[in-house]
Amino acid sequence: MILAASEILSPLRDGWFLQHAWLTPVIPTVGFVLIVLFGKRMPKKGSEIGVLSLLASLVLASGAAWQWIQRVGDAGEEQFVSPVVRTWTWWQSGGVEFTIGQHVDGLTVVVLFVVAFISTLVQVYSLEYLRGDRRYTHFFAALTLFSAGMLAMVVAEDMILFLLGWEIMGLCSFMLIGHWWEDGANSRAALKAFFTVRTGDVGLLVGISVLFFAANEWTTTHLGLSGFSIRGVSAWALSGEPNSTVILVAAIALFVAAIGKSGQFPLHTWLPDAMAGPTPVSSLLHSSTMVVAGVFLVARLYPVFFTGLDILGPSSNVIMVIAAITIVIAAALAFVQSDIKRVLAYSTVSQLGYMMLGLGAGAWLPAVFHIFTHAFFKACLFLCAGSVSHSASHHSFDMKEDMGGLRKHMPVTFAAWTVSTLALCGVFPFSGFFSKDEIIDNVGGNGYTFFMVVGLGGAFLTAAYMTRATYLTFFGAARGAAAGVHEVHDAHAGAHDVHDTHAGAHEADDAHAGPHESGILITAPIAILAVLAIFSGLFNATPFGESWEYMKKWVEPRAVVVASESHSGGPGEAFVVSVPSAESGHSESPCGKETPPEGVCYAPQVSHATFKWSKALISLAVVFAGIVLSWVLSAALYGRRDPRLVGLTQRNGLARAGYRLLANKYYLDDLYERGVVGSITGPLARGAYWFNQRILDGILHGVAGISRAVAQVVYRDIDQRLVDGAVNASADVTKAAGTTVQPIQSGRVGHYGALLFATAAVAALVFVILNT
Amino acid sequence: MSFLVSSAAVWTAPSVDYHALAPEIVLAVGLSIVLLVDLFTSERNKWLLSVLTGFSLLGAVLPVLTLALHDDSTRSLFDGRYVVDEFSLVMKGLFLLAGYVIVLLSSSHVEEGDYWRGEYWFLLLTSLLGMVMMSSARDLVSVFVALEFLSIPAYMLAAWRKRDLKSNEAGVKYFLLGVFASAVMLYGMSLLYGVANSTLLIDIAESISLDGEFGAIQALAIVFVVVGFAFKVSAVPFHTWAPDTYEGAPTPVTAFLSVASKAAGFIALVVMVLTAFPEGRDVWQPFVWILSALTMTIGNVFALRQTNLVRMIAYSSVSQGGFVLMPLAVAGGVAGEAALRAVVVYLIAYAATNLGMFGVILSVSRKTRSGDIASLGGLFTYAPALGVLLTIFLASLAGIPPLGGWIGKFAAFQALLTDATPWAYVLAVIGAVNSVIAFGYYGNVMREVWMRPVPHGDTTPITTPSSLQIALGITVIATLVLGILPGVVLHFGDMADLVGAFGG
Amino acid sequence: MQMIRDNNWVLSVGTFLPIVGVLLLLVTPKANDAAIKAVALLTSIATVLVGVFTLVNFDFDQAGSMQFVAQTNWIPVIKSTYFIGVDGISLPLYLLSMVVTLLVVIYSLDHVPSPGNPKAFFVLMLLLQTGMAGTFIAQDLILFFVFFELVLLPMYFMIGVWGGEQRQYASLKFFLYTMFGSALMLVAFLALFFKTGAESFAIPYLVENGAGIAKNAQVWIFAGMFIGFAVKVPMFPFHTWLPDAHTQAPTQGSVILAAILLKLGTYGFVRIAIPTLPDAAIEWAPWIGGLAVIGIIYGAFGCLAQTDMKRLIAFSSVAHMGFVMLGISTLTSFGVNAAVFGMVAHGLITGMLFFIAGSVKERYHTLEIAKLGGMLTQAPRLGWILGLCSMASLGLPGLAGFWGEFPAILSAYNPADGLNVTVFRSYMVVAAIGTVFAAAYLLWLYQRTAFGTPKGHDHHDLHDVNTHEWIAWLPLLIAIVTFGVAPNLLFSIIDPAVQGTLSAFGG
Amino acid sequence: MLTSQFLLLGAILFCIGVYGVIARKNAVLVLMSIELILNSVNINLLAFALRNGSADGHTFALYIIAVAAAEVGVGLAMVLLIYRNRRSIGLDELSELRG
Repeated sequence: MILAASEILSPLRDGWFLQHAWLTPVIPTVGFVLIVLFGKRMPKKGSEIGVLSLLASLVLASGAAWQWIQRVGDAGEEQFVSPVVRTWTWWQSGGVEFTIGQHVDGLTVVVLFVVAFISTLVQVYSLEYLRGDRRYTHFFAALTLFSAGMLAMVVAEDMILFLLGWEIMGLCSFMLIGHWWEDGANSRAALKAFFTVRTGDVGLLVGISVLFFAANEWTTTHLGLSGFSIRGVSAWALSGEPNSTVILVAAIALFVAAIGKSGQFPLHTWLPDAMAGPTPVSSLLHSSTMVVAGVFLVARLYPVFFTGLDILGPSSNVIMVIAAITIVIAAALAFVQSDIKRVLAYSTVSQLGYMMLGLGAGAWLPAVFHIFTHAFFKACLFLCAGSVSHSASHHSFDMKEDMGGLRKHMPVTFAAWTVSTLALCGVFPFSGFFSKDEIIDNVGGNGYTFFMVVGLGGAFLTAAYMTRATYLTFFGAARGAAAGVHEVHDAHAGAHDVHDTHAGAHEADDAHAGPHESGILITAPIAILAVLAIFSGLFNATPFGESWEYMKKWVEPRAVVVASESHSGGPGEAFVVSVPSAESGHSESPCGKETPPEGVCYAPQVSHATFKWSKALISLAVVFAGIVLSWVLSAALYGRRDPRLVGLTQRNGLARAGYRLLANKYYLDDLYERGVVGSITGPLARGAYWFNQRILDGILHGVAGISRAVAQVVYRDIDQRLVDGAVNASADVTKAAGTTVQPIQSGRVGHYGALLFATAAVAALVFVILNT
Repeated sequence: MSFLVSSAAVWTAPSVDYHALAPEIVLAVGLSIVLLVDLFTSERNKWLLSVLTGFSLLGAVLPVLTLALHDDSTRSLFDGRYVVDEFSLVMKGLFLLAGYVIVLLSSSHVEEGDYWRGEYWFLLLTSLLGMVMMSSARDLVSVFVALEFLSIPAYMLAAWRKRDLKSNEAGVKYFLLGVFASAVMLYGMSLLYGVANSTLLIDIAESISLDGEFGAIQALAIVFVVVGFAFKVSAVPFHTWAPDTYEGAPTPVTAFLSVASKAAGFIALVVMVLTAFPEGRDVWQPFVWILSALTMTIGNVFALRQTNLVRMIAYSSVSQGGFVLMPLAVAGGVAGEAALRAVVVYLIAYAATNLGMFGVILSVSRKTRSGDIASLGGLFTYAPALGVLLTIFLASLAGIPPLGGWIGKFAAFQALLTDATPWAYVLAVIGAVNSVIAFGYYGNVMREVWMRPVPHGDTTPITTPSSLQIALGITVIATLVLGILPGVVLHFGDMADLVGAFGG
Repeated sequence: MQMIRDNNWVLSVGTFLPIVGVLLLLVTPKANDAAIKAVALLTSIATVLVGVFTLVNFDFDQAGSMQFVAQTNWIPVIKSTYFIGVDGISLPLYLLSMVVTLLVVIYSLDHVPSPGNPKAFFVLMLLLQTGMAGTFIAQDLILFFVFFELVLLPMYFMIGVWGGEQRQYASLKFFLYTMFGSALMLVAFLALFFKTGAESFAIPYLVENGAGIAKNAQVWIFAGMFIGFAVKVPMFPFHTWLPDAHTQAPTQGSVILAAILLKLGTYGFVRIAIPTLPDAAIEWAPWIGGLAVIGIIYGAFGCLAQTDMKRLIAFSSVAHMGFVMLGISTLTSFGVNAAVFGMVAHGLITGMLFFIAGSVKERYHTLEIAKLGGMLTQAPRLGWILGLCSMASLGLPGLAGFWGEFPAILSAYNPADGLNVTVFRSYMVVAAIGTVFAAAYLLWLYQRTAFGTPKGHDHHDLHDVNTHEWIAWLPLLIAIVTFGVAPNLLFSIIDPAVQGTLSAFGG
Repeated sequence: MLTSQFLLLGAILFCIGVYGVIARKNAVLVLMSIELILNSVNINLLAFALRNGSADGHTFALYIIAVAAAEVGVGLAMVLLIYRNRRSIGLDELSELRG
């Protein structure tokens, strides 16, 4: 039912920070310019500019978040909390006006805060981590611009600005991943990353175009917005106007972009290679920025996907399928990695899978919440890995070769790592539990049981491989560099940070002081993140009841019909005219997929599964099972293997006698190797890995190779031979013609005369005949 | 034989408009003076002759101007057999000025060789006189006489270097074929006379209709007459003499033939088809169409494979002739006046450009003593001025704006599209394509001048005699002005309406 | 369209000032190197100043109408007049031609390619300038044609005399191609003239009366113009002169060629072919669009196959002009805006890329991509500039290239009424895929040249970007970024003009 | 009237002349053949003049005779020239210039 406009509710408060949220991307951009111009001459080589600019945006973001919370607080329980929108005309062409501006709502402030926060920490961390690097300044410039890009994308009011931020991130990832480009592998990885993402961007371009032309007319007439504006498109998507195929095409196209950016199957292959970049970059890329952009795109334009892909519909949709595949494949891949960063990379892919799964299953809030928590603990994990390689393993990331037993040497790192791991595994009461379990729960709650099972399986695998990684890194005997052994690992140069000057700088102290805890600039960010990894879950602790569901209160847009004439006062001040119950199921609300009688929906009606401890305990049990099993196996497999005996059994025959005795434990090993572990990891993981390297990568490289081959053919045969050949041929023909008619010019008077008269006679004959 | 008596009885001496004849008279006086002076001057003073020739030509220009400025610009003498109209005045001016430039071109050449100077100047003047007459001739007899008047001296000029076998050969070929062609033409003329019972072109125009019992004979006559002039303008396949003669004849003579006598041929052709055969267009339009297409194409194709500079120019001038024929192919229709204008404009532009080019060639060959295109190699490096000039002239011939040549081509295309018949469009496209092919060899020469090394590194600069410098100056200025302010020349072309044509 | 005739001397001065410079150069002694360079430099600076004056006095509120219009008799007999003026479409290109020439002159001060002879070199350059500027302001077909052709010879000699090994072949090819095109174009112009009643060659007049021509005739006339302009653009089947010309031309030649000359063709489409012959344009648009997208993909393949840096850039021009032509072929003001913007952007970016290629050649004495590498270590600034330009060229948002590319793709989604939507949407997808290829070949180029470690051979003469280069490049770089960030600077000028041009298609 | 016979005679002479020009290799003979053509023209002219009873034909014929004389003069001079230079008047030797 629609209420009379007389019952206007009090206008919502919006403070300075909300009004000026657009500054958050602007400041780092300015910072970037400053670094590029003056960085080299600054005392700290421009790093300070980067840190300060991001600190500033962090302040702004926090302020915005705080004021948003107040704004929501002011709003009535079921009032539509309109986003704080400000737009400026950027350019107009052919009657189309392109605006640029900010669109601040719950989602924006959350991600804004996360990005600013993590970027700041990462910059601080990099101060130490990259000290003495050859391109210290360039690094900070790129890092700052990178954050700016992400922030711009987050506050974007329309798709053009969104695209801008999106592409800038792509560019910076290219620069950052290829930071140590002297090494061919790194530059190749950078190229691969950019190219893969760019492939996805075709989807974004097409999607934006389709949306624009499909929606523009409706949005201009109903809301006075262009077809680029995000809320315009959202409203249009929910208005029941759109022709189902058009919006389906748009949704698919945009999702392709998301796949490329968020490393979803099958475009995930660039992510592990991207580990070639410096660790801070990896942590920034994989926690809060780059890869999250894809998820953010889906969350931001949720109504489009909601309608286009018929989310919450009876059948499972493409998002969920892709997400499910990604979760399993990536998790399995994590098992066969010996490079700690690659383990984390694959875990990121699978966690992104969770987010996508949540979005695909209509669990919008949990997905967004998972973005939130995941950012903290994943960033923490990466930074720990960096810390390890920085101070303990002599810039190696090889768990099997260069780590082990580091818990004694680096307590802080170890503690942080453990906490974050537990969070990632989703152990109660760490943050991961609240978000991940919520996703699984809701997926089930919305009736997609199969995907819920997949989610649980994913949780199990996650727990397992993280435990393995933990054991290899911090427990057991120290190996390789961790044990003070120094050889330059050119063998896995691709995976290592071989930044010579840097390495040179640390050669000295590494030499005498073996593994040790990293400096404060590294440990402090880690510690902070660890703390958040523990507690950030409480922002939406469903288990503790409604009162704890802050996120739901602050972030989730309320699915209510807004009077359509509201755009007169700018879409900001909307009247709430209808109060549907948002409790069980989605179909009661007019903001489902069916047209609201009149008025506009800005967000679809989604459901929330009610939390039950029983369900939670199941998933917890799965997780613990994973941890324990993996622990036992790892300990036996990597821990108790004794190198001397292995050597001996091959060495002399006498020892071979006592071999059987000693062998037993190795029977165990073999059993584990071939049996249990093998059965879990071996076929599945290796198969998946093989599939990954051969098929997917193969396809990627194949495509590259083919197109290059085609190019060769097109160029050499078609262009040079055919097209060009034709031209040159015509010239030759003309010349040849000269030679053929040459006999005319025999030089003999007789011939000339004959020719003369013959022509005259023939002509005369012809014309005489013609004229009589 | 009664009619002789009767006609004799009525015969009265015609009143002669001497003002109208002034140019011819001046020339006649001039050439007799040259002849006499030549007889009575010693070798040292022969230089007088060139000066005299030049003066008599310029002197002849004066009456042309007075006639042009005089109000009643159309004067008809000998009851219409000899007409001085604007068209003829424009052409006379062209011939005389071109002649003057040729004098400038030849003087140094003639002074240096041990030749028969007196004859040279005398013959030159005579031939020019013939041309001047040709542009006024409106009667079979006067046309014929003018034609022979300009041709016979030209034959002798071609063979003028008596000792030189090539020169002889050039002369003989030119002579025999020329005479043969004019004989064929005469046969056609005799038939025309028979049909029309008059030698006045106007009368012929009335009697030619291509139907009735004499239709066939008329067609035959038209074809033969056109052939006669097509030979003069060296239209394919009547061009065969041109390359040989041009190559063999002394370079100044070649310049003279390729510009002046060609132009005269075109004038005659225009006069004939427009005044005598307006109703015969069904015969001569297609005939000229074919000739034009052939001439452009064959001329280009031949020129592409020449290594001798003069011979290349010979073929290029053949194909240029094809472009002049283009508008004539539609001159019988609505595009008549446009076509006439196009011919005049084209001839003026072509004369300026081609003479200029010969000027450059003459001055370069004074150093290289070779006719090979390759001998121009690296000209730009040691004689930049000449290099640039040559480039300008070549570009103008290629029809590249803003140089004289393009306005000619433009007018020609314009005439074709005014006619706006399918055949016209086809011819236009053929012309367009040919203008591209043409650049193949013009560009080749440019390439020699600019991009090739100097043959055996001889980079001694070239000294250009003052007369040549003046000639080059005149021609290059003309070329540029025609290109940048074509209004001027187009104005001439516009006022050059041909009395007798278009019912004028 | 109403005309604004205030200080109508500006354009003539701006256009013919270089000719004055030429005359001065002709009288300067060949030996006196410094004087020659000074004259050339001062002339081009003066020209740019006049250009600035034009810009300042340009009435931006009426960007849609012709300004600084001057019209006097020229060839009364054929009803052709000296009729010039600029509107929002012409102005950016007109100024671009001036600026680029100045920058090229600056660059040439210490980069006169062998075999030297700066006098002739600068004379040709200034002649080129007049031709290019004139083409953009001519409002009379004959005048347009004259300027259009005036460009040919100087470029022919620039390539042929100062070019690489294959220069003679390349230059002749360039010339014959273009001449072939323009010969047919002239015929088409005349046909248009007569079909519109043989009244006038003035473009505005023809725009008014062209629509009246029978459709069949229009299609044929358009065909003539199409060939003339398509060769210049160059569009797909007529493009083969471009790689040779670019590869062989001296740096300055390539820059001018890429930055301005190619624009003559597209400008011709926008200014003449489409407005005067609307029905034919509708008929031809699908084919143009098709050739355009073929060009996009085809050019990309051409790039992927290259082993020579300069040739690669040349082929990339084919692809980029494909985007421009796609925008034009939609016949929507949105698309044409994108196209005009694309012309300017491509001029800046590709011109810049050729500058870089020239400097690379000068330093490494080769452009074999395989022999390059590690530029970032040896000449970091050069390397970063190359990076920026590659990014701009592959259409990265925030840089100029994007605004020519993305709107062009966008516009293909719904072309003007009367065009087949399905066809153009498929074009759109192909073009979008083309952007990926663009990313591929440019980044691949960048990775192989700038990244990695320097290849063996010694580069004792290897220095980073020097002063002349900075002066010559900075304006372009700044422009690339500025227009990328604030595209409205251009669009606000272009848009009204394009609206007027396309009035026949309902905007 | 006899006109047609005259014309026929003229035509025959013309053909003979043409044949001579084309077939003969001897410069003098070629000259003579050309004279034949000219005379055929004269015959035509006179025949027509008779039929039409106008004097133009006669005048024309007289002009032609005069010009023909001049031509022959020039022609023979050239033949002599060649003969002096190369001791032969065979036209086929005159083919240095070709192509």
